[in-house]
Amino acid sequence: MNRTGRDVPYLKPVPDSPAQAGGEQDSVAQRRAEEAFIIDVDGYEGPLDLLLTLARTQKVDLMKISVLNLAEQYLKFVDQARKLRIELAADYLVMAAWLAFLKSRLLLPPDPEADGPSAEDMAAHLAFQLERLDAMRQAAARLMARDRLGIDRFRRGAPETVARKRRTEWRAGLIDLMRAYARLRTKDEFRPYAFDRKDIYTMEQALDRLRNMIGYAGDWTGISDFLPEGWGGQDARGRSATAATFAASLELARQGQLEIRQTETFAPISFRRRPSSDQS
Amino acid sequence: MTDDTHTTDSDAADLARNADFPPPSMPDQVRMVEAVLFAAAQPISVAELKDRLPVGSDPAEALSELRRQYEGRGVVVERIGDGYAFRTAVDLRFLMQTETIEQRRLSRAAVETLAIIAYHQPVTRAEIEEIRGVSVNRGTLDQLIEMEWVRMGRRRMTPGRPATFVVTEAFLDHFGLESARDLPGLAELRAAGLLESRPAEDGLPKPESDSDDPPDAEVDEDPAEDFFED
Amino acid sequence: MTDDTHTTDSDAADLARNADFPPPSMPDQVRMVEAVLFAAAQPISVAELKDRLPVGSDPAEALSELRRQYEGRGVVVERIGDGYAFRTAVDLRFLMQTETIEQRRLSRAAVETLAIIAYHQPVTRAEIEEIRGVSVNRGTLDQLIEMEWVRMGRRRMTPGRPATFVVTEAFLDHFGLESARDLPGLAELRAAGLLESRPAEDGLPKPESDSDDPPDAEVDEDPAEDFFED
Repeated sequence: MNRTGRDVPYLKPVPDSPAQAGGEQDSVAQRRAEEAFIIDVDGYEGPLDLLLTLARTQKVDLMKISVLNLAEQYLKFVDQARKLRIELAADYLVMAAWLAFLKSRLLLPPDPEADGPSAEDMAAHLAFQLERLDAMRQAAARLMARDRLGIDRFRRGAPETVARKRRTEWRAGLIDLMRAYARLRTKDEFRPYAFDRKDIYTMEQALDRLRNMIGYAGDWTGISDFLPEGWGGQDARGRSATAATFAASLELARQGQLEIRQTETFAPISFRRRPSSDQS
Repeated sequence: MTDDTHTTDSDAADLARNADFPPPSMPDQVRMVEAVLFAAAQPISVAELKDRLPVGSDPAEALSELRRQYEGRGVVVERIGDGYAFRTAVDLRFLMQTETIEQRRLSRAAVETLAIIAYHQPVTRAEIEEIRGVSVNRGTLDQLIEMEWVRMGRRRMTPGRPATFVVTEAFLDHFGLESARDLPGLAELRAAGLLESRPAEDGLPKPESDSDDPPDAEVDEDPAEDFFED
Repeated sequence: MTDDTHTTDSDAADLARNADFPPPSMPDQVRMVEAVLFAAAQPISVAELKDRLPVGSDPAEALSELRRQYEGRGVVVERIGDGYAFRTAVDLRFLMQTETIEQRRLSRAAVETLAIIAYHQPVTRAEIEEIRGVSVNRGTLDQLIEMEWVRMGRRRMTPGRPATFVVTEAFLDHFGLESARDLPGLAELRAAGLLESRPAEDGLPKPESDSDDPPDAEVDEDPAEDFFED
């Protein structure tokens, strides 16, 4: 495949088998290789990129690549990195482990028991991935080589501004109109419900009052004596205060602070403070 | 691969620089002036054109040919100070305006007033206020009149000869009605479920209707909030 | 084109607004389209032209006539996505050194990511990572979005509802493409099956997704273990 500018494999400076001529020369060569290697590792955009570069050294069409050879090349690269004590990123090692696994499966006769993709499928998919990445790189190069705006083609240098006028359009539908009318015509049928706070004696109020008063009620005292000034009548206020005070008395009885007595059905209800001897 | 530096068209560039080449043809020079004027942010003078066009070009002549070619077109070459630039033809300047239409919702007060006029026309302002239970802000009626949905009708032949309000043809058009009589009646509104779905703000009905107090607090509308709901 | 009866500003404006007038002649419509396209830096769609031209105009036809008239000139009408715009002729780029915009140098990762989005759109981040074999740095996508070459598309209707990325009209404009279908080599790539999103086989290593930072060198004892489980 026709490649632009990347014909020199990154790996080239790293000799497959470092010349073991010995002596000082050896250490110099070693250091050089090491340096070159470090630069190269940084140059790769991940394991797939490294594989693609290695694949190119096979000088065959990517679709005819020997995945087995490729796996060996890759593993050799990783081995080299280990020898040079270069830390490879985790995904390079993951790829290495996977390629080692793939290699072993490609070499062994297929296991009829094994489920999942065959080794050949996996190899084919790897080749596909490499070809696709290569294709995308070529596409990117072709894209960047197009006649680009601001480089090869130019827009109007002094565009004329378009004045904007605003006009308001009112939005109302027939349904809004009918609904508004319906709302008006039915307004008198219902009176808005307002919770009339001034005739309500709340249980919180009753509880506060009862707590304060019960300390003085050593003897049975009728519920009406606990009602606040002006709340003792037979009207709604009286009913509200009585109900709230009774509810409050139940709460205090539950807490063991007072006792409740009713001699018979509908007889007046009386409270007294619970004798302290029982309180433990 | 990521090489972004674009080489200029080397042939053309050579042509441009090299005096040994003959100058481009006049039609090509016209094209060049056309492109330079188009892309320039400022008007370009003949001297600047001379600097930019290939050696041996005659920008003055190319320019006058270009001006001739653009006569009567939608854009023309105008002289501005020492320079030249493309400008929209004078008679087409109106194209350089766009109208943006902003949609707004009518306020509740306006919708209600409009509904009353539509259902009760011809109707006086006092009658509208009686039905709405609140006074009608002058601005509400003015706005409806300005929108051409409402107009003044005949004066009522009653003491004070109050003005009446009626809906317009534009109103009928907007709401897709043949006439105001096509508006559905109360029974139909109820059948359509419009009367049952009580507006949330009215709250729950009180079980005992022991009240002879007025249904609503008599509140005058805040004129500022009158028209615009949002 | 010679237009001897020059209408005045207000006549033309009246003409433009009033539906009762017949639409302008085709030569006049061509002038109008010419003026509107010339004035704008960005591409203008046929729908926008229709909004701005007088009622009853046929901007599509006027446009094709205009394109014909500008063939071979120094500026040409280009189609860009749904829009049309005047751009200088490519062969005159050598004249434009003063207008040339210094392009921000894109990294190799950015260029590749851009190409993958263009050719595979709509494409999720995970798919980009699958193709490149490395995780996509957040900054790369941000840069492309900031340049307005890439935008978010619809979410994919798959678990997690991942966002997709697509290229924009500004991308098409920048690279001189009529549509994303005109990307170079698109047909061949599709024919070769290289644009299919083939799910990775079980057990194939995938780039670590969702890492905003480059993966660090933290290595498990046996990183391969996870991959061999099933």
